[in-house]
Order: sequence, then structure tokens, then C-alpha cells
Amino acid sequence: MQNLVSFENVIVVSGNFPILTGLSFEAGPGEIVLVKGRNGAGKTSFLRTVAGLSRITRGSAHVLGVDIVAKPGDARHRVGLLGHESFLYEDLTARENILFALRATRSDLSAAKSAMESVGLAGRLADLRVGKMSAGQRKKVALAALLARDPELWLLDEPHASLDSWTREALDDSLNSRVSRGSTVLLVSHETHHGSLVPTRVVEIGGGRVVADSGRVQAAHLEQEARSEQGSDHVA
Amino acid sequence: MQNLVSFENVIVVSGNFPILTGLSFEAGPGEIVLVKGRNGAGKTSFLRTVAGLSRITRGSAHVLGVDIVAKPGDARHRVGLLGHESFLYEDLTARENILFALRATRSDLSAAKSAMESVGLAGRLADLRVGKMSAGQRKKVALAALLARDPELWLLDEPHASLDSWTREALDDSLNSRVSRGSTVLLVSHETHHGSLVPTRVVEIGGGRVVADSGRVQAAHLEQEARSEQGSDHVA
Amino acid sequence: MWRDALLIAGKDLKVEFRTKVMVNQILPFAFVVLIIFAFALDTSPGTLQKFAPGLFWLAVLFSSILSVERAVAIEIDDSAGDGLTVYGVDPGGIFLGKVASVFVQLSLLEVVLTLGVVVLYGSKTGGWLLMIAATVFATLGLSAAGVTYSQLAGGSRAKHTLVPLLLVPVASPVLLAGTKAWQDAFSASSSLGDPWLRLLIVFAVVYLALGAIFFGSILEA
Amino acid sequence: MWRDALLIAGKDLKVEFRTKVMVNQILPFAFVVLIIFAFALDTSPGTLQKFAPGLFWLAVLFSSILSVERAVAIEIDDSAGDGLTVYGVDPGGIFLGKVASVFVQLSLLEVVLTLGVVVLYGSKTGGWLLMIAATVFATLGLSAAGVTYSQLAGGSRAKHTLVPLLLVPVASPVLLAGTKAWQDAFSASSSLGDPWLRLLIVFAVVYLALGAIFFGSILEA
Amino acid sequence: MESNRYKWVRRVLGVVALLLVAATVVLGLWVTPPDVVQGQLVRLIYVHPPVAWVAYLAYGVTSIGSILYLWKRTRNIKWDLLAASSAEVGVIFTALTLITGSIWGKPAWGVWWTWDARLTTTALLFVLYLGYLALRRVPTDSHRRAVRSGIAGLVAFVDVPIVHQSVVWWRTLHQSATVLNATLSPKIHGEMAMTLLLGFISFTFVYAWMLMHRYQIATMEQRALDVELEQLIEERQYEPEAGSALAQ
Ligand code: HEM
Ligand SMILES: Nc1ncnc2c1ncn2[C@@H]1O[C@H](COP(=O)(O)OP(=O)(O)OP(=O)(O)O)[C@@H](O)[C@H]1O
Ligand SMILES: Nc1ncnc2c1ncn2[C@@H]1O[C@H](COP(=O)(O)OP(=O)(O)OP(=O)(O)O)[C@@H](O)[C@H]1O
Ligand SMILES: [Mg+2]
Ligand SMILES: [Mg+2]
Repeated sequence: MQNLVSFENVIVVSGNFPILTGLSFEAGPGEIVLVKGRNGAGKTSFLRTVAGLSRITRGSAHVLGVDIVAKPGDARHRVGLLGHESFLYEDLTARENILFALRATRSDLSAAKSAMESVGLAGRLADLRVGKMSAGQRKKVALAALLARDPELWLLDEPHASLDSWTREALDDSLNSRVSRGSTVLLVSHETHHGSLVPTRVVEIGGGRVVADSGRVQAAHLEQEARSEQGSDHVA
Repeated sequence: MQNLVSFENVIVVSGNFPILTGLSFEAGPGEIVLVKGRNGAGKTSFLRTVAGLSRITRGSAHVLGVDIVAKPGDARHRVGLLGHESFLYEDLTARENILFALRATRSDLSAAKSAMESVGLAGRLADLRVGKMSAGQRKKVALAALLARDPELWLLDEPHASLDSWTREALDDSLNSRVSRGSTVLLVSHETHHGSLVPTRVVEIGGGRVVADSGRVQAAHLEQEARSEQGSDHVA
Repeated sequence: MWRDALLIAGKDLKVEFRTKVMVNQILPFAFVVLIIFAFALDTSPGTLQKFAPGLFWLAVLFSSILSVERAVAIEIDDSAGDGLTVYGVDPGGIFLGKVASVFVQLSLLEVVLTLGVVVLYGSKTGGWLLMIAATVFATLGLSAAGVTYSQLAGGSRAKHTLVPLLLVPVASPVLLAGTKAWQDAFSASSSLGDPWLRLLIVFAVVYLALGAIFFGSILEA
Repeated sequence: MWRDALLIAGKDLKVEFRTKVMVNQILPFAFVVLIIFAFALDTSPGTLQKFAPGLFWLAVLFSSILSVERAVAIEIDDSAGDGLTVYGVDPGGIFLGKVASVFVQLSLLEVVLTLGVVVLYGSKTGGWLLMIAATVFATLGLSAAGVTYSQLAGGSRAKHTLVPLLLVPVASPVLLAGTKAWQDAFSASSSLGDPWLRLLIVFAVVYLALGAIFFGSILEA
Repeated sequence: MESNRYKWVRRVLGVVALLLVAATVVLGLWVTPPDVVQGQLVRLIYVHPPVAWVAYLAYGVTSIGSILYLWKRTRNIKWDLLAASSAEVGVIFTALTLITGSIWGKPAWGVWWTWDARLTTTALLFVLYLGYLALRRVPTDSHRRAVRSGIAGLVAFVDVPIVHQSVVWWRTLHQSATVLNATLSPKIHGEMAMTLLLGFISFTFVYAWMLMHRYQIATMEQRALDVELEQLIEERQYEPEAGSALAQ
């Protein structure tokens, strides 16, 4: 089966600074790839490039079979990005924001309700303007929009940050079920514990390129490893 | 010894919504209080109120011996807040931002250098405009400013989010040494593991007030507890 | 494209309906501008009456800057504009949607402001057909040029102050032609064959086309 | 307070020096405004010459809105203004620092713009003492009122468009008195005892005092 | 590295421009006669229209550069640099047009400035390209800057034909087309026409020389940026913190 993401020697430049410096990476369906790396390594830049938000200066890049160098727009609506920002309109309510995202991607509107409930956006919160929400609540709205859209490729930049443990679990469960149906997740995280969302592979980014790749491994093995070196940076 | 923070039945209202609903809390010197709670519980609002950023509608509140209802400004420069935002000027460099913070709080400028180094802000990064930095790098700048100021009371709202594990450790070490010299830390975090920064007390906030308080306990005990109930929301 | 345009226009109008920035802030601002013109110029009725068309279009121009900046600001908070790109919304649709929303709001403003000019400056009116046609096309042109230029300046941190600098010279033909068309409308010889009206139509069409074509490149870049 | 004021003014001017928003964007904008006034009004030399003082002050007023919004925007990105509060910077100092920075920038603008009015509108000059005194106090008043009002609007999300609405009416006395003082300066009877100059001084002093006293409450609230 | 030929072309161009301007000055100041009506003032005609035309030329080059960059097939950062360099020179020549016009206007019309259509549209031309340059100064990467300023540059050019036609469309105070008119038959004659032509040619050479200089600097800056970029890519790839543990 074809790769969902396939980057070859991708260079991305922002204001004459190379934020990606020849990054090569491939991922197939059903993977949960944990993307690690020091601050400023280029993780966020990598995800934004996959989502088609950064112009590729050199190299070749395919996402969901589309050549995103030539046609940056064609894969976008099938990709879901949760970045440091959440792409929400402050003056619209949670529900309105989610419905807008669904309409903009021509997705099924009926998925909104259950997605909202699954992250605990119900009652007062559902009709509260996003501008008034707490950090975690905003994140929930962005997540609910993603869950309702159900993209084939999930790009998650520290999705757990500022979520409470209840929502973390709900998110992990949802993701696990999507992955088992063939979706792929690229997960950037600095945390050493990821609850029930167990990566099938760990990739390390440094200086704007992939510097290490564990390859696809047994979940159990990875988890054990992670556990044994709590708090340390390194995947032995 | 007098309490560093002492809130009694504090009510804070924002846009006719009560974000704190009668919160009572006390903390003495040398404590590391882990503040937990669901999203939207009021943790951020609590820290901002302690820092003097929110107007107290009812109740009494003292910070570092100052009545902040009557004189909200008098304790501020001895308190350090790291919130979801980092209070930085995008067009100034890391160094300029830190020096500005030190000048504004009338602190010793010579502390800047070592603080920056301790979180890894050296070389290129030190003179990069903050607007161009990655999420984690910005956070480092904000942290360096705090470390250089060395306030008596540290209010940290998810300080670890988006920091890499190397910086997490550096931060934890710095905090531990400050606490051992008598500073107090209020730490909001959703993560279940905090590396070497071991809370001496866990407080849970719900619905805008304190709903559970472990009291000051042995570090070892707490840590064990945290470990045994990974992923759960509640303080037993 | 048209579907996306509707979606964007609907959202922007909903945000406006909720925040009432146009009604509560820009509209009163336009009025204040009318009043301070009277301060800065002569307050004798003759002067103001004579210059009423020009002052009207000046007030509209300044208000349109605010309105257009607001339309862009909605997308800048929390990087919502990036969101549109990620969702794969058609850039032409975004452009047309924003233009439609700005157009509707400015039209509202102009109706009220016309009353203002009549009452405050004792301006004449008349030649309604020409007046309305000129106003519609002038507004369309202003909205299209405004959205295009504010997006051109948009990416930058310092965008805010760049918009007026870029937009005002470009929009000055609208100011001039709008003023002249109104003057013609109020005169005896008002007719839809007015050359200034033709200029306004050309301007609107050119900017609509330009925006629809180039908006994608601006967003991509 | 004075130390804090220096600190803030220094920082703001450093940011301006780095981003050059005033020099590259607001200053050319002011020129464009001079030009479009000519579009909107009569282009016969008599008219413009006659109204030159008023149009000068109108252009300054519009530019001051941009300048003041910029001064506040610096503090809004990443909640830097909250930072100032947390650092315990004296609110009076913040106020005076911001006013100083805006004052310096506007003064620069006015020097260039005066040249513009002289060349473009064929404005007379003269009565330099009165002219300069009036300009300095008018600018001081504008800056003080501007910083106060933009901070008043500051907390709100929709602040952007609220600033012009709040500021322009408040600043209209400056517009009027500045215009009249310049007219007096150009006339034969120019003297520092000009009543309009007195009004400008009162305005500046009142707003400086008001700002220094109430800025704290505005920030606290 | 700057090729030798390019350097020589530029030097020769500079020398020729200098000689031509000198010739224009000599012809304009001493050889040609004063005008019956305007007297010595007429000598400004050898400077003022040529600098205006050269400004048009400069903006024309800017537009061509912008189009070539915006069109994907010919996209190359060189076109953008050319456009920008030419716009900078164009702004200088527009300023010269305004200045010489004003100097001429004071004695001829009794005012430095008047709201004549030609003057107004020329002033607009000036600020339009000032805006273009301001837009370019906004820090972003070169592609984004090229696209955005390219569009702005193209739109601004629309004002050039308007400036030229302004004397026809609106009855104005300003001289109507004496030389560059529809029939291309100059209404002035003999040595005056020759000198004017010479003025035009010499300022065109000055423009070409300035453009080459500016463009040279721009490409050198760009090349330095490219070199720096390659270096940064190298450096960043081996950032100290990039050291991987996974690979060990
Ligand atoms: C600030 C004031 C002035 C400006 C901005 C200005 C601008 C221009 C421009 C842009 C052109 C080129 C027009 C074209 O061929 O398309 C031009 C040409 C010319 N200008 Fe001026 N001008 C000014 C004042 C004057 C004055 C005071 C005179 C003489 C009384 C004058 C005489 C001419 C003449 C003779 C031409 C050549 C016209 C032709 O042959 O096409 N200009 N001016
Ligand atoms: N104007 C308002 N109207 C309604 N609700 C409001 C308003 N302002 C704030 N709130 C609510 O107040 C609470 C603020 O909580 P706060 O930001 O302190 O939460 P938190 O505990 O820090 O949450 P998180 O873990 O998500 O950061 C949220 O529940 C928010 O929805
Ligand atoms: N214009 C620029 N000049 C210099 N450096 C830049 C510029 N733009 C981006 N950078 C650098 O590029 C890198 C961007 O990294 P990115 O945001 O992808 O990091 P990240 O891996 O997501 O980090 P974090 O873990 O902190 O979120 C940072 O090191 C930043 O300093
Ligand atoms: Mg990141
Ligand atoms: Mg919070």
C-alpha cells in the first residue's frame, strides 16, 4: 500500500532561515508516529509542512498520494492539524466553530454532536463563545472539530498539553479507534507518558531533519522502553 | 511564620460569570503546591488572581503579607507568573526581553546571563527576536526572565508544556534549589509525572474553589500516590 | 467557489451581528468624522454644503479602512486564516465572501451616512438613480480593493498600519469619481451615462477580477 | 514613576527603531491623506490654502490614531501589557512613557507634514513662536488623550475599531484649537498670548494629569 | 562573482551617461536659445520631461519584472530583484520630476504646487511606489515578498498611463503633450528638440547605470543570502542539540 506521507529531502525556508533542512520521512496507514526532538528542532514546522501551510523550497513531498509541491491544495481537506494555535473564531460558540469547520471541509454535519460529547463539550460550554473559554476548553473545541471531520491523517502538535486527564483519556481512546480503522497519527509530544495512546514508532527530529527512526515496532516493546526511562530524553 | 498566600472565600467575576466562587487557600514558604483540576475549573484564574491580575469581588486575600484587595500593586514585583501567555515583546530579542523584565522589576541585571544559560538560551537564540521563536523557545525566554528575577512566589501555569525534556529537567532543578532557599511554588499541571520537581502538597480546584487539599505531606508519600493513580483526576 | 464564498460571508456577517463592530463603532466613527470635518473646515453652511459629496466619500473611505481591517483581523486571531487554508477552502471563495460581507456592511453605513450629510451639512440630493448606481459600484470597488490590499499587507506583524498606506492611494480614484458622480447626480444633468459612473464600474470590475485571480497566490505565498 | 516612564519610552522607541512603522508607514500615510483631501475638496489653490491649518491638523489626528494604536498593540501581542502589571511597573510611568514615545514620533511626523502643507497647499507660515508652541502642546494633548483612550478601549477584543470612535471626539478640541492657533500664527497679530494656545495648554495639562492619575485604575479594571 | 564583462558594461555605461549629461548641460545652458515667453526658465525642459519619462520607464521595467515573477513558468527571484531595483530608481526619478516641476512651477505659475490633474496623479504615483517599497520592507521570506509586492507593483503601474493621459482627460494647467503626443510629431523644433532628445537619452543612460548598480547590489545581497542559507542548512543539520540518541 502507498505511503500516506512521504517526504524526501525536504527543505523549508522561513525568512532565510532553514526550518527544515533536508527532511526525509515516510509513514503508512495505521501508524502512530511519535515525533520527538529538542525545542526548536523543527517539529511544528514539519507538521505545518505536511498540512500544506509552508512552502517547500526544495525536495519532494507527497501527502495522501498528492504531490504537495505541485498542488499544495489538493490533500488539505483530508488532513487534520492541531497546532499550537487552534484556528478558532473567538466570537463564535464552540458549536458554531465546529459546524463551520465541517462545512468548510464539506464533511458530514451530523458527526458534530457525538464528537462534542466525546470530549465533554456539552451544556453551557457548547454555546459559550470560544473567546471566553479556558485554555483546555479551547483545545477541546479544536479537537472536537477534528474528531467530527475524521481526517485520514492526523497531525497533532502536543495535543495533550493543557487537557485534563479525563479528556486526555477520551482523546486517546478516540484516536486509537480511528487508527485501528486505518487512519495515521503523527504525534508531537514532549511528555514521557502517553496514557493509552501507544506509538507504533518513534522518530526524532533534530536541526530540521529526521535524525533517528525506531522503525515500526511492537507496541508493547516501545511502551516498556518508555516506562523504563521515565523522564529521560532518550529512546535507547 | 506568616503565610505567603492566604485567600479566604475569594470570589472573582469576569463578565458576570463567577470564575472563582469562594476560594480559600493558604501556602507557606518552601512549599511546592500542585494545583490540579478539570479544564475550566479555575486554575488559571486562581493564579492570575494571586498575581494581582484579576479584581477580587468579594473575600479577603493576602499575598506575601500584602492585602491585595486594598493594595493590589504592592506585592507584584515579588511574584512571578508564567501563564499560558508569556508576556514577551515580539520585536525584541530574548536578551532584550529578559533585561527589560529585570529593569521593570528593579532586579539585578547581572543575573540574566546565568539564567539564560541555565535554560539553554545561548548563541544564536539569545539574540533572536522572540517573534521568530518556536513555542518551546518562547517559553524558555519567559522562564529565564523569571529565573533571573528570582521571585519569592512562583506561579507556574503548566510550565512544562512544550518544553523538551532537557529543559524540563533544568527547570525542575532550578526550582528545587529556589524552594530549598524558601521560595514557594504554585504549580498547575495536568501531567501525571513531574520529573524531579516533587510537590509537597496537592490541591484540587473544581468549580472555582478548592475542593480537596492533601495538606503538607512527605514528598515520598505523595510521589508514590501519584504513581499509583496515574491518569486519575482525584487526590485521594 | 460560490459555496465557499457564501460560507465565509455568512460567518463574517454572523460575527458582525454578534459583535456589532460596524453598528456600534464604525458607524458612529463615520459620524464623528463628518463632524470634525466641520470643525476643521469652515462651519458656514455654504462651504459644507458645497463639499458634502467629497466629505461623504472621505468618511466612507476612512470607515472602509476600519471595516476591511476588521474583516482581516477576524482571521488573524488564533490563526483562523491558517485554518481556512488547512480546510482547503477555495481562495477565490474567501475573497468573494469577505468582499460580500464588507460590501453589505459598508452599504448599511452609507445609507445612514447619507442621512447624516443631508442633516448635518444640508447637502442637496437628487438624481437618485445615478446616486445609487454610483454608490453601489464605488462600494463594490472599495470592498474589493480593500480586501485585496489588506490581505497583501496581512501576513506581517506590522500590517495594521500598512493597510491605510497601501489602500488609500489605490482607492483615491473611487473617492474622486464618487465625489464627481454625486455632484453630477445633484446637478440638473444627472444621467446613468455619467462618465464617472463608468469609471467606478471599471474600477469595481477590475478589482473583483484581480482579487478573485490573485487571492490564491497571496494566501499561498 | 519617572524611571518607569523612561524604561517604557526607551523600549517603545527601540521597537519603533526596529520596525520603523512610523517612518515607513504612518508618515507616507499622512502624505496620502494630504493628497486625498485635495481630491475630496476643491482643488483651487485658494480653498486649500485657506483650509491648510485645518487639513494639517486633520491629517495629524488621523495619523495619531494609527500611532497610538500601534503603541497599544505592542503591549497586546502575547499579553505583554499584563506582564507590565505583573512586574509592578508604575501605571503612571507606563502612561508617561507611552505618551513620550508617541509624542516624539508625532513631532517627527509634524515637521515633515508641515513641509508637505507648505508645498502642496501653498500654506502660509509665520508667527513661528506661536506656531511651534501651539504644535507642541497640541501634540502633547493628543498623545496623552490618545494613550488614555486607546487603553480604555484596550481590554476589549474589538478594541481596534473602538479607538478612533473614542479618540476623535475627545481630540476635536485640539483639532479646533490647533487650527485656530495656526491661523492666528499666520495672521499679523500672532502672539504667545493667543487664547487658542491657552486652550491647548489646558487640554495638554488636563489630559496628562488625568492619564497619570487614572491610568492605574484603567489598567487595574 | 561579478563577471568582468558585466563590470565593464556598467563602467562604460557610467562614463557614457556622464558624458551625455555633460553634453545636455552644455547644450541646454549655453547653446540653445532662451524662450520668447519663458526666458531662461525654458531650460528646465531638458531635464523635467526626461526624468518623468525615465520614471515611466523604470516602472515599466518593474511591471515586467513583476509579471515574469508572478508567471509560474518564468518564475525566478532575479525578476523580483529587478522589479524592486527599478522601482527604487523610479521613485528617485519621480521625486526628481516633482522637484523640477515645482521649481519650474514657482516662476511659471507662481506656486510650487497646484492641484492640477497631472501633478496630482504624479504625486499619487510617488506614494503608490512608496507603498510598494514599504510592503517590500516587511520582513518575510523572498517568495512571499516577491508575490505580494509583485501584485502591488503591477496595480500601481495603472497610474502611469493615467498620468500621461491626464492632460488630455482633464483640462489642465500643465503643459499638454508637446513631444510624446498621439502623432509623435514634436511641437518644438531644431536644436531645442535635439537637446531634449539628448536629455532623454542621457537620463535613460543614467537610469540604466543606476539600475545596474542597484540590481548588482540586490543580486549580490541575494547571493549572500543564498550562501548564508546553504551554510545555515549545514550548520542546522549538525546543531549540537541535534545529536541523536536513537541512533546510538
Ligand atoms: C510639480 C509640478 C510638476 C509635475 C509633477 C510635472 C509632471 C510631469 C510629468 C509626469 C511629465 C511627463 C508627462 C508625459 O509625457 O506623460 C511632465 C512633462 C512635461 N512637463 Fe511637467 N510637471 C510639473 C510642472 C511643470 C511645469 C511648471 C512646467 C512648465 C511650465 C512643466 C512642463 C512640462 C513639459 C513641457 C512636459 C513635456 C510634455 C510632453 O511633451 O509630453 N511641468 N511633467
Ligand atoms: N465571560 C464568561 N462567561 C462564561 N464563562 C466564563 C467567562 N469567563 C470565563 N468563563 C469560564 O471560567 C472558567 C475559567 O477557567 P480557567 O481559565 O481559570 O480554567 P483552568 O482551570 O485554567 O482551565 P484549563 O485547565 O483549561 O487551563 C472557564 O470554565 C470558562 O469557561
Ligand atoms: N526567521 C527566522 N530566523 C531564525 N530562526 C528562525 C526563523 N524562523 C524560525 N526559526 C527557527 O526555526 C525553528 C522552528 O522550529 P519549530 O517551531 O518547528 O520547532 P519545534 O520543534 O516545534 O519546537 P518546540 O518544541 O519548541 O515547539 C526554531 O528553532 C526557530 O528559532
Ligand atoms: Mg512546536
Ligand atoms: Mg488554564
